[in-house]
Amino acid sequence: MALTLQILLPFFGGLACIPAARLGRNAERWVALASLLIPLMVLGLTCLGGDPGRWIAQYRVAWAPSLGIDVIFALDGLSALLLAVSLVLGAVSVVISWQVHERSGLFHAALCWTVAASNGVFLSFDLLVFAFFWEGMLVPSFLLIALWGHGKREAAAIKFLVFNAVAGLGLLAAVFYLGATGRPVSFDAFVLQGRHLAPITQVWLLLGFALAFLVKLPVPPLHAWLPDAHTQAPTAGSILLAGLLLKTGAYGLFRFPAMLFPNGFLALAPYGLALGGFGAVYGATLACAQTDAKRLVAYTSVAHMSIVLMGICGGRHFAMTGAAVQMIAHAFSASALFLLIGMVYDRVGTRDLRKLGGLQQTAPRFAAAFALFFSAALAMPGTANFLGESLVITGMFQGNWIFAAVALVSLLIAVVYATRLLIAIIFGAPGPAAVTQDLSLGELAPIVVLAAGTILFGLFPQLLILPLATAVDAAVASLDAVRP
Amino acid sequence: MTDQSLAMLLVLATTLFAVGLFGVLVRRGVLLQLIALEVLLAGPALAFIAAGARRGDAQGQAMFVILLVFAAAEVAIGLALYLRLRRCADVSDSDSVSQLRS
Amino acid sequence: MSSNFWLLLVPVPTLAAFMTLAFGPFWLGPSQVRAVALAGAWLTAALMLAASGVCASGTCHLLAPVFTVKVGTASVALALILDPLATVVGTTVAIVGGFVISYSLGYMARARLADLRRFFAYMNLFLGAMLTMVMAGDSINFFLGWEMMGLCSFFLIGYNMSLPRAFAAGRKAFVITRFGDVLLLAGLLLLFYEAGGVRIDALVNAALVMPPGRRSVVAVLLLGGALAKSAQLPFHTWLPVAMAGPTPVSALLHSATMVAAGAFLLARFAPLFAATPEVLAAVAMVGAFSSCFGALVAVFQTDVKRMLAYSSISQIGFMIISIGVGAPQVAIAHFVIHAIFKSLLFLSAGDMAYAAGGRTDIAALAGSSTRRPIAYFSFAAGAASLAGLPLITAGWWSKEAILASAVSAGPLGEILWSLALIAVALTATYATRAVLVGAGPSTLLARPPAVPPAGIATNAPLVLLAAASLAGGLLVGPIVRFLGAAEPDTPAFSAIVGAAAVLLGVSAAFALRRHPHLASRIARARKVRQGFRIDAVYQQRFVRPFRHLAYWLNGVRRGGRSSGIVDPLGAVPVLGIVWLVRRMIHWAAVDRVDRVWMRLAGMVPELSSFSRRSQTGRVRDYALSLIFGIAALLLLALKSPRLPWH
Amino acid sequence: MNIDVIALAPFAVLAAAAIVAMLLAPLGDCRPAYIAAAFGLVCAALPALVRLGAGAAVAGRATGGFTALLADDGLARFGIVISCLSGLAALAFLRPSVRAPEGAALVVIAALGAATLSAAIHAATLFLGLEIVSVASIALFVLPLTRPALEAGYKFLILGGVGAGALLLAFALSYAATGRLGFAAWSDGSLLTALGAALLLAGLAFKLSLVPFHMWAPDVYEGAPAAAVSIAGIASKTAVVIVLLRLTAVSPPEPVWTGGLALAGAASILFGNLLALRQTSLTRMLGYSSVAHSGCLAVILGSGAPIAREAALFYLAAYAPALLAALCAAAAVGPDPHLNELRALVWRRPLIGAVLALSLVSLAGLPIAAGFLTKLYLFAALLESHAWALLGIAVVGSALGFFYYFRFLIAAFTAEPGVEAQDDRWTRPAAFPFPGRAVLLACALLMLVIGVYPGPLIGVLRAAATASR
Repeated sequence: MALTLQILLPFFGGLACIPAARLGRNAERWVALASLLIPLMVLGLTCLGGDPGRWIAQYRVAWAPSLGIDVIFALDGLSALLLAVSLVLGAVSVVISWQVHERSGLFHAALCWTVAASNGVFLSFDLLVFAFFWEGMLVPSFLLIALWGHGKREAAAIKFLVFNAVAGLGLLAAVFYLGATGRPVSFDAFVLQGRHLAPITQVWLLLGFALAFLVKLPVPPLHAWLPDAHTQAPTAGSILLAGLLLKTGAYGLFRFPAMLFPNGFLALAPYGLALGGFGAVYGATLACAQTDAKRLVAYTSVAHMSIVLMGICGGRHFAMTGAAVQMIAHAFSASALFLLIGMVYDRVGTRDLRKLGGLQQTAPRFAAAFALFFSAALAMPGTANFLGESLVITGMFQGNWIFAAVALVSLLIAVVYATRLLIAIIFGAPGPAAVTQDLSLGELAPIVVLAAGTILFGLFPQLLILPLATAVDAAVASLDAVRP
Repeated sequence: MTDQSLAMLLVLATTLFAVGLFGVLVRRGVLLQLIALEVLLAGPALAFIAAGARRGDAQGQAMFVILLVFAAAEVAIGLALYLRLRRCADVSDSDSVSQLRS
Repeated sequence: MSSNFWLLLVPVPTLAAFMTLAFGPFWLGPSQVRAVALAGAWLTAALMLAASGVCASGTCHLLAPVFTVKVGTASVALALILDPLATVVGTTVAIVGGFVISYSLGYMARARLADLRRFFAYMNLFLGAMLTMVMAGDSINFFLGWEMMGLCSFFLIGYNMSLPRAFAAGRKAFVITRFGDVLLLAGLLLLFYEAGGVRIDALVNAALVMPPGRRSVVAVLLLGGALAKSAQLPFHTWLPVAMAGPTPVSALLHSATMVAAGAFLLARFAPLFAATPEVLAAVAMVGAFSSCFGALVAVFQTDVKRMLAYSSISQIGFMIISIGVGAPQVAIAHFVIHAIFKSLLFLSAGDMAYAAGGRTDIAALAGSSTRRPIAYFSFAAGAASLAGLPLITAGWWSKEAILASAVSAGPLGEILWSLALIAVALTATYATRAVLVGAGPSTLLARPPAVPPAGIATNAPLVLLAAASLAGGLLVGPIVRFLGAAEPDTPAFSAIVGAAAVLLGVSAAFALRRHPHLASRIARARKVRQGFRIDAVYQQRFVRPFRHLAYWLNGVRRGGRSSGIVDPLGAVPVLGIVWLVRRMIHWAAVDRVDRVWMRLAGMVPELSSFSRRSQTGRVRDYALSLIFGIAALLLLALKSPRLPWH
Repeated sequence: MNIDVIALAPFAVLAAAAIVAMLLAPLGDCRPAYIAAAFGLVCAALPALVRLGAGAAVAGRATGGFTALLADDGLARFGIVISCLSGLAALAFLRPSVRAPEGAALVVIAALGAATLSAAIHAATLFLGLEIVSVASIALFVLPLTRPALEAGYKFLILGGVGAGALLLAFALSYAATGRLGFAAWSDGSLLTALGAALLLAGLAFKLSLVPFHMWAPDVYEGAPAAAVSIAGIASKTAVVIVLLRLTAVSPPEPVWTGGLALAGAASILFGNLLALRQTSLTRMLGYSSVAHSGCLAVILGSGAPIAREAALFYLAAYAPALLAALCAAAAVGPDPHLNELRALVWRRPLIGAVLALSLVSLAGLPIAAGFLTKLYLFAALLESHAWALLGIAVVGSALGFFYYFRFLIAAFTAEPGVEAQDDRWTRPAAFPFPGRAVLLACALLMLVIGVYPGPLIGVLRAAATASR
């Protein structure tokens, strides 16, 4: 019940936002906050009172028995962390869009629905229900981009939708083939786990899954939707995009391939590694050439998520732990950067690196925040990102050293774009578009939350590594079972 | 009646059908198209009668009657439509009734 | 080994100061800022001294575990340790840091409050990071301190926000050192993977049982990190430009902390290097060449700070040499001495330049002996120690120890020794030259603006450091012994030759003074002065191509012309889809259908004029398509093809 | 006996209602006619609905034909329910566009025809039902007596005549071959029957508006009043699909039947989506999209997968409310709303805009609307029969679908500066009568319920599909 609450409360809360907007006095914002924070508390209680075994909590109810579809929710450390992240980020994006006034009812509804759908993705273990939530994420986030975005938002939104929806069809087909061809018809991942498939079948089905996940991740060459979507989306949209949607791709890639198609996974892992390594360097290189701050950060996300892909394809303890840690860490750091850039944009109305500058002199707090999260983006030790990336690299040593080298190269390029953006934004004399007004304490609050996440997990890695252990062990175990 | 004659009649019926179809195709006048439609429907009618006679079965004739009724209704509504078309858009040329397109 | 948690407190005050200054309450006044900074630095120094006292008294291997995590099979155990190495280096760092910060109280007197906060925050963080690195008992903490220093150096060098040259230099320093950091990280992670732990002793032990090939890979990786950090060839290019930072920053970065970190790394992992002789030889050679190169280029400098920068390169080179010949203890001894006199030189030079109206070229020093006697004479003391005047200066003792350890190191040792001698001579030359210029009459055309006399905050560190840099020679022996090595017995001839080299260099300096045309020729040798333009080569070879690649990928050709495609790889699927859709639309587009129809309609001539487009709106065309459908179905019924999906 | 009475009740009630409505039509005020018609439709729908549920409760009890002409099984009940409900909905928003009081009677007649068609197991009833539907809907199309309406009706009349002729010829041929007129007649594989099967398929494909028999659909959708289109597009399509199901069950000669269905379906998916891509008129876009969706249905039927019957029924049940809502919204905004007139509809007229958006999402096949599951069923059928080529075409089709559905969706949400000035609808929205709003709400509710909790419906449909083998 506590698990269904994670989905139902944000959903109905979002629904309630629309009429609440008519009440005025920011009613819809409070409704949205409540419908995001209450589940967070419930989640915390569940985890505290949870069963220490493989699953903290499980929930199962028949949904469409005639189709063999049940609603199966299961919560382990990974899901719990991702749920917490998505709820926190949702709350943050409600807080930071306090000045969004046009159609704020629908705006907050879309926010809550996005969170609800991604929560469903993180919880579902019935593949059809998973696919349901997977596709369900698209519409609200599409609305967020298309209605409250900047510039050529409609084109960006359509691009986002078509890329992900078409990729989702691959997932759908694979899921249905997997579930409906076996007897009895069932989409329960735990049941399907036991089915023995021919390796070649596994490869094909895995390709179907991977299409959807890799587009959402995104990894080059499937990333084309991301920079546009990020650039045109409103700040809250960017935060949810970077913090939730990308993570759903990583989560799916982390959870299901190793669980359902171990043989196929092992067969395809080298290509995944190559793809990820290439993406890591490619994204970082492109980030170095951007003049739009948001675009720059978007490309850095491409690079970091590619490293997550490498970690997952590493397929052993270090690498997979690193990948999981990197997911969480990147959720904090990337969304924080989008938040900061959004604040700059709200103040001066441009994100052009050639126009900005001198933040250090006009707004020292701003500059300090930028410095902090950029040291996170380039994986400074002491931040969670360092933990993730170094674990991934160690995992690469476990496999092929070349990929370790590649990951390190992308780490090196990171310093180039990071310094570029820092110099462009906070150094130098105040540019034509100078931010005159420093962060108010109210604006500081969400930043502090995100910073706390980054630093805390960076200094006390056990907070992340221990909860993640069960999920990682399960994945690695199911891979080792078939590894020659 | 022999199978050959049934075959002949079926061929004839199909020909009628084809002729009617051709008429619908090549005739530009709405009225003539309606007439061609009647011809077209006469084909199946003949086939039903012939087959019914060959088998000594009443269903064929029943179908024939239904068919006649339908043809009558079709023509009735068709003529009404034709008049309306003539009145509101002064056309009797079917090709010029083509505002809704592509 | 006992576990002493209080050890964890050592870097805390500086970090606390950093937090207070960076994120703390925003209504601190200038005086509070100064107080916090000073308190942070000196508290840490005091704790460090206490710790070293404990260490020196008893068995010196204290350990303070932070926490332990298990990742899969490996266990990540973080801890701070205090062993002789950490004690010596840490104490030096803490004290020098304290001096520098107290000095910069005066130096930064007229900075804006925000800048003041920033400056002291990063200085404190820098100190804390260095100490964390020095006392790190595990690779994680080690790398933490190491990276933090890199970041702080970026911000400190680029401190002057209105000076693009400054933050360009900061970026350069950060990128180049980061390159080394990446190598170091690779090495550490490789060791971590091999050892299944992060404790440094465990790592070293694991390295000793590694297959030799892999061991030398690790050694090379670590070496790369060390060289980049301590600005040895071929990574030295960031150091001279880094002088764009304020003087105290230079004094801290280039004397005791940043550049010395590389040497410390090598000393820390000395057993590993000892197990890989070929890498060790490479280390020694790199050190020798760097020292010669640095000294030579320093002679040609016209700017005192750049001169000191190159001299840092060459001095670190000496340390590297002695590590390379397997005497890390001696290297550490030299590290201590160098930290003292180099910080002294920077501080005093900064004071003199300040008095000379902010000009840092050597010529502007002329007349400092009258303008700023204290600064001048402490500068002279430091220079003497740098030159290594025999017997009376600390520099002489440590340098002698290095030469001795080099000469007694087999055939390679001879070469190293001779190279080092050249470096010694050159060092003496440029050090003496700067002092002589300072002694001369002022050549400033316009009298510099009258500046307030240096306060106690400035002078006290100068005097103390000067004393130390003269009398510090007595420390060399004890330090080496404390680090657990026998003091190398200096062969008489090596000592004599060394002294001779020094005197030769000094006399060369005097000769230069006597023959101005020589000096002017030196002043004209721009190529040498710019370090043989090596960084220009790097710019050409690495930076430009990368920038071109990045911009090309982003759709900008050389010369800013825009090529059509942005982010080509990402564009591939999009363009593909668009192309496909367009083709399909085109294929389904009415005209194509029309062509098919024309062909079929050839059978019925009078139909040909009817069929223009698929949705003509004409009933008869619709009927035609109906007929085609019926015909197709009839054909399908007559002849039965096997359909692909049945 | 009494079973038969109950089974016949819907037809009788509908016929009676039609006559009553016709008689009431001449009254000046046309409300009585509408009320009578609505009453009749409800009375006809209720027993069928109840017995549909009951049939689900005792699944597997095959209740075959209760006369030689009409069947009384799950399929028939399903068809009756759908046609009556769509008729009811059509009544609800027929009024503004069709002033003539005969509209009510015509709607009921069309529903009656659709009901007959969906219960037909004999050539005579099939033909009767089909023609009742088409004649009634022609009359409905032309009722506004505007030029586009007349043109649409005219086209449908001529082409429908041709289609009917093909159908009749098909029956005549098979009758000559086998001497039987029941659907069982198609089971023997002689040449005549094969040719007949081809003609039969042509006739039915015309009603289903499959490529290349689709030409009339976009014109009619654009020209005719939305309500009339809704009953023609939903009721008759449902009935025809049911007929196809029955025929497929007796396995007509291969490959013309499934092969032809699959080919025509694939072509419809491609052409329908491609031609819809650039449309700016909502109704015309819906016309092409209906072509595409018929293609999906045909592909499902042609795939011959075991799940196909259930899939087809569910597809109909989920597709009906979406199309209905879209048409209703179109009728509410204007006779033939274009992209610009839909701008910011959600903010100007929240109910209409929101329901339109939901129905577009459903047609595009995304959660939480019911369309998601129809997409699922489509893939399921194609995967089960390993029809990879068809699967590929379906994927391409739905990919294209996203483009144009969401083009309209965005338009419904975003305002275009300057539109306010020229478009007077912004200032004073035309009042939309309550029944229409009720229809919108009901459709939205149905879409959401089916999309989120399809279990019960699927149970019923599966029972209906299996019980009537």
